[in-house]
Amino acid sequence: MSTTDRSLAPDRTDWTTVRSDFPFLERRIDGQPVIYLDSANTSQKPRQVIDAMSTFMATGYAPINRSAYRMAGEATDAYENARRAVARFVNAPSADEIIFTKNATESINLVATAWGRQNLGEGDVVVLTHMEHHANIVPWHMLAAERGIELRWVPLTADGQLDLTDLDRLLDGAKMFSFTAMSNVLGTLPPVEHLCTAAHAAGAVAFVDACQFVPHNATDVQAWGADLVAFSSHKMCGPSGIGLLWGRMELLDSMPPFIGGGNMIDDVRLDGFTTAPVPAKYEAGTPPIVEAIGLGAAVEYLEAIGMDEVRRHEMELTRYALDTLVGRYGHDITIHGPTNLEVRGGVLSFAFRDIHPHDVSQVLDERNICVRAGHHCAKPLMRLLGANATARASFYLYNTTDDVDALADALDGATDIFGL
Amino acid sequence: MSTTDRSLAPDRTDWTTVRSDFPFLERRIDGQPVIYLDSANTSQKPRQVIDAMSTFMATGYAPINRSAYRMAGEATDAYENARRAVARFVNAPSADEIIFTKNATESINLVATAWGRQNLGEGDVVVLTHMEHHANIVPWHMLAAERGIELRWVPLTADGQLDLTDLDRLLDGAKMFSFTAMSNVLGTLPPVEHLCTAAHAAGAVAFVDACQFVPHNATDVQAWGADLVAFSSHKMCGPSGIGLLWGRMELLDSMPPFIGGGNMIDDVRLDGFTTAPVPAKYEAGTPPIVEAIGLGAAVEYLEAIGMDEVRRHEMELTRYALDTLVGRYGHDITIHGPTNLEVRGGVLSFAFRDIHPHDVSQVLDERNICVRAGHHCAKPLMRLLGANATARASFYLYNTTDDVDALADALDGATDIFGL
Amino acid sequence: MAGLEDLYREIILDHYRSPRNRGELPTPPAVRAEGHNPLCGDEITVFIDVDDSEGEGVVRDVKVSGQGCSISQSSASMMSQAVIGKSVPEVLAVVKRFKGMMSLDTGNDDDTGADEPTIGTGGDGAEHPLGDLEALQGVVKFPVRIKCATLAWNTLLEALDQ
Amino acid sequence: MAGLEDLYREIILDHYRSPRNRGELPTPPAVRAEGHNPLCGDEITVFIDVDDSEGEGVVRDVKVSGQGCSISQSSASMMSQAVIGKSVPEVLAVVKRFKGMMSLDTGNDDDTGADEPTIGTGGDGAEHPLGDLEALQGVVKFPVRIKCATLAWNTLLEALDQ
Ligand SMILES: Cc1ncc(COP(=O)(O)O)c(C=O)c1O
Ligand SMILES: Cc1ncc(COP(=O)(O)O)c(C=O)c1O
Repeated sequence: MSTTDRSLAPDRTDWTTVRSDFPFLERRIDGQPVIYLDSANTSQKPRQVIDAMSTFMATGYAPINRSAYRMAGEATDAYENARRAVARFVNAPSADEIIFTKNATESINLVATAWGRQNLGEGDVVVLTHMEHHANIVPWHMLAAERGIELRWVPLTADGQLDLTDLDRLLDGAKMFSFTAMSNVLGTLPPVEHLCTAAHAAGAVAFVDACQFVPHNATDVQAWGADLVAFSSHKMCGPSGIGLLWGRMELLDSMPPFIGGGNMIDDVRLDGFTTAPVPAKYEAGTPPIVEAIGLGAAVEYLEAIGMDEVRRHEMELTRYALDTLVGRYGHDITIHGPTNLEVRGGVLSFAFRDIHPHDVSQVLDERNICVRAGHHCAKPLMRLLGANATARASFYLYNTTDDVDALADALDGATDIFGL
Repeated sequence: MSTTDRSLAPDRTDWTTVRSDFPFLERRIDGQPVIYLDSANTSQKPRQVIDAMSTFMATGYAPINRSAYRMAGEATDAYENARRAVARFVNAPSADEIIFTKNATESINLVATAWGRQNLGEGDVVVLTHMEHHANIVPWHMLAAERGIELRWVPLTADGQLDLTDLDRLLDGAKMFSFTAMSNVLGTLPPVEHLCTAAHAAGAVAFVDACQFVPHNATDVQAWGADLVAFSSHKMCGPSGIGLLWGRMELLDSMPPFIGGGNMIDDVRLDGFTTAPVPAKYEAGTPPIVEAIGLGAAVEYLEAIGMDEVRRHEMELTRYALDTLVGRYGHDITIHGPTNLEVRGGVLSFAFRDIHPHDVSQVLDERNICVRAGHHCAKPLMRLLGANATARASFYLYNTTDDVDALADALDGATDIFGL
Repeated sequence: MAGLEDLYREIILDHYRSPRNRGELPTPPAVRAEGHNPLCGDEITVFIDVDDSEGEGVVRDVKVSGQGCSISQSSASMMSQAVIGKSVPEVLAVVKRFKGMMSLDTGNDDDTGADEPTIGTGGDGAEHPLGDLEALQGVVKFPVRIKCATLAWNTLLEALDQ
Repeated sequence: MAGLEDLYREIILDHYRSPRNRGELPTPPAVRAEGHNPLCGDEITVFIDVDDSEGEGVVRDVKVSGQGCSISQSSASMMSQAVIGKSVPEVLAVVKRFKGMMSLDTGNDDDTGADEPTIGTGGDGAEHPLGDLEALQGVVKFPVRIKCATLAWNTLLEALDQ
């Protein structure tokens, strides 16, 4: 579907109502509303999620998978329902393929450690891209230090897309291709399906860091043809303290465990142990029970709105923001990343005149505008951009064009102070 | 202070008020109250904790350590305040020595992996005890499988205490002594200080699994002389999704990281990375933000009551339960573990006539009495007890002697059905 | 709410108190599989002796050892009775039917063919194709106990897989 | 709430626009240390040349390179001015005093002795022992910026440690 088609479709969603679901956005500081433009970092939570968690803690909290009384059974069912909801949300073939971790970072470490230790030795190749988040770099560095694997990097084009010219050569002989489905700095949406196909053609496992993608787009892990996909609850209206890993059962089944302890075992003796079936095998210890309930509520919340709607809304906001900021500030603002909205999500990293991003963010904060200034946990990418920081405004379903206007207005203030 | 002294002291706490702080306990099923005796598994949450989390999500939720606007600064402060509260609660010398993990199981895996890989090789010895939870067994099995370390086990006496006769011989040449501060099956409270001293005398690191201890007793990691201590939020009135590791800074500083990603780095380049200082070094990715806030509230809640009071209350409940159950059922009930309450916490694992624990729990559940039946994630210990399961009633600050009476009454029902 | 009488039927308690086919079989010729219920610690060992001398293979003998709750033990006892003397395909059909009964989803017994095997000591196969095993139907109302009831059956499948 | 004018004092903006002692020094004789502010990505390199020829050691020269926000850059610039020509113990005293000013805890400046070194371009040491650096006092009202202000100083300490 092209952008134009989408804009012509009637706007089914009342975004003002959506916004009013988020109590945080009703907060006033010095009488002024808070304008939250840091959702690529972590998202706000709708009342529905907050209430689901409080209600569960107040009336239904009980252990999972351990005790046999009804309340424990009900809590376990609620926990497993959340797993089913997540599976449905990303179109996983089976709920048992969804692993609850603590965050996407743990999901990626799980794969790098469990799969990596089993399958990678001296000289084996893992391919990453220049736009990865530290979460999809450091675990591989750790593995490289431990067992001498080689890391190769897919470079970027001038407008911040993956430069795939040499992809086949890079993938040649690789055992793993791990890449982001959306850059948290540039907003770039790489061609995931194509990359998975290329990985498989080279005999590599295709691992997708979908942290930034899943919260903002309809996700279909099967259509992607991916082998493993990591994402996080806290960026998709769900609570902190829980992350996700989806993987093909065959792979999850064959990998050794990552964290050992209760719940992930079949039997434990003084001289060894055997593991429980997936997903329990990867969920050692007391899991994020309350968090799973919250995440389930978040998924239902997003499903009710529809992820295509969310994407369309964010595309419109992004177009409006690009038009407004460039229209107003021309060459005084540099917005990184692709301008074609088909391949970019609602993340705007920018440089404003010669003012340091940290100072930009300070001036915006004066008007309660929350943007992130820094390296966005992507230092290798920042070096490529020739900056050690950018300011980043990122949108979500609760943002409006008013927020964009407020951002544009507030930038003027920076000029006043720094007189540049 | 002896038991008798404690009983003579005036009861400072109004336990009925305490109980009314826990909304779960007001729940009725079929008109009957819920009697929660599964706190060794996971504890219920007071209103104060639930409210702290909801309020934070509704009005203060923002990223930690990443963005520079005020709300992010405030959220970071709140998160760090929780760290300080936990440090105070266990008398850690510095808040920076408190690491937030996802649960105690991750804390133990962190040590087994990060410290273990750095310090243990073929033939090196780790000493555990026969009363460990799977969380303090499986990570060491995993390490043993990977690098051929030797595990030695401190045996038990007939009444379920550690048999320390051969301790020095077991510790001879050991590099690590990892042991529980309270058995989750037997309630046994081993002499932690003595064990730490013995570990150090042998040149071993002393690692305490304090999961069951911290929620129920005043904890002083310095008085113990421990090197590392793991525990969990969800067992101490706090939320799920967050665990704790305390360690001496010197050790934490020298260990390599466990999970790699954002926040734990100082710098990341294409060819490697450097780590951030402790605690960030061990907190990769978006941390359990909301959960830390909840845990902070839980700590404050427990502090206001006083952990000595909690311990006294549970001692009284345990004595009452032992008296009542043995008084009523005599030899028909076998309660495992020490009878000296000075060395036992409020955990009662029992066998009732010849009825299988699972059936006992079923019958109790009919009266909304929640006990755990099973191996309690301690299969090696269960084998020693000659059972593959026990029923376990465990107490916390919200339990009363009425709960004990209800348990004792309900056990009669089991006899009716099974006619034994 | 389902009452305890739905769970603890007399037939179940009878099999629990006097389990049939307890014990072990020499391996080989029998094969042996172990099952654990990680929830409650139940451990069961199933020995199955299949006579492969002609065609499909016929279950000559089954023995069960291990410890467990009333539901897992009685289900194991009934299972042993239900499969002895049956051909392997017949056994698989019984397992499938039993697991169907133990499933929380309703309406998934769309494979009630005419050629279903009858089982058990009761004998009146047409109306009660699972015989004694029907007594375990009440377990479905106590979802946490389903794993107890299916433990012996899953272990049987593992043994047959060998 | 503190206004932006508390943060962005004219002196600070002046040091930001025209940073003093930018550049590098040959190592050796100088030593070099790098500092990162992981929050915002600021990177700073401090070069310090200490003349150890007699006794305590005297800071002969300091240069600063790297990129950063107005606060970290101006603080680095002022730092360089404040330490050039001082003895190592004097430098340490200035660092301590500066970090004291940047600390959120109030009332921890109980070590205001008479022998405190005076610093900076302003000169009227008695009333303003930190000279220009006093302008950075407003940063404390913006706690997330404290790390920006102290970056150069921590990096200086690292360089001195070598
Ligand atoms: C003694 C002991 N150690 C470790 C654990 C594991 O704690 P968690 O489940 O929070 O990881 C538990 C609780 O289950 C326990 O009782
Ligand atoms: C692209 C990308 N990958 C990985 C992560 C790490 O996710 P988390 O912090 O939930 O572990 C993030 C978010 O910080 C991200 O944006």
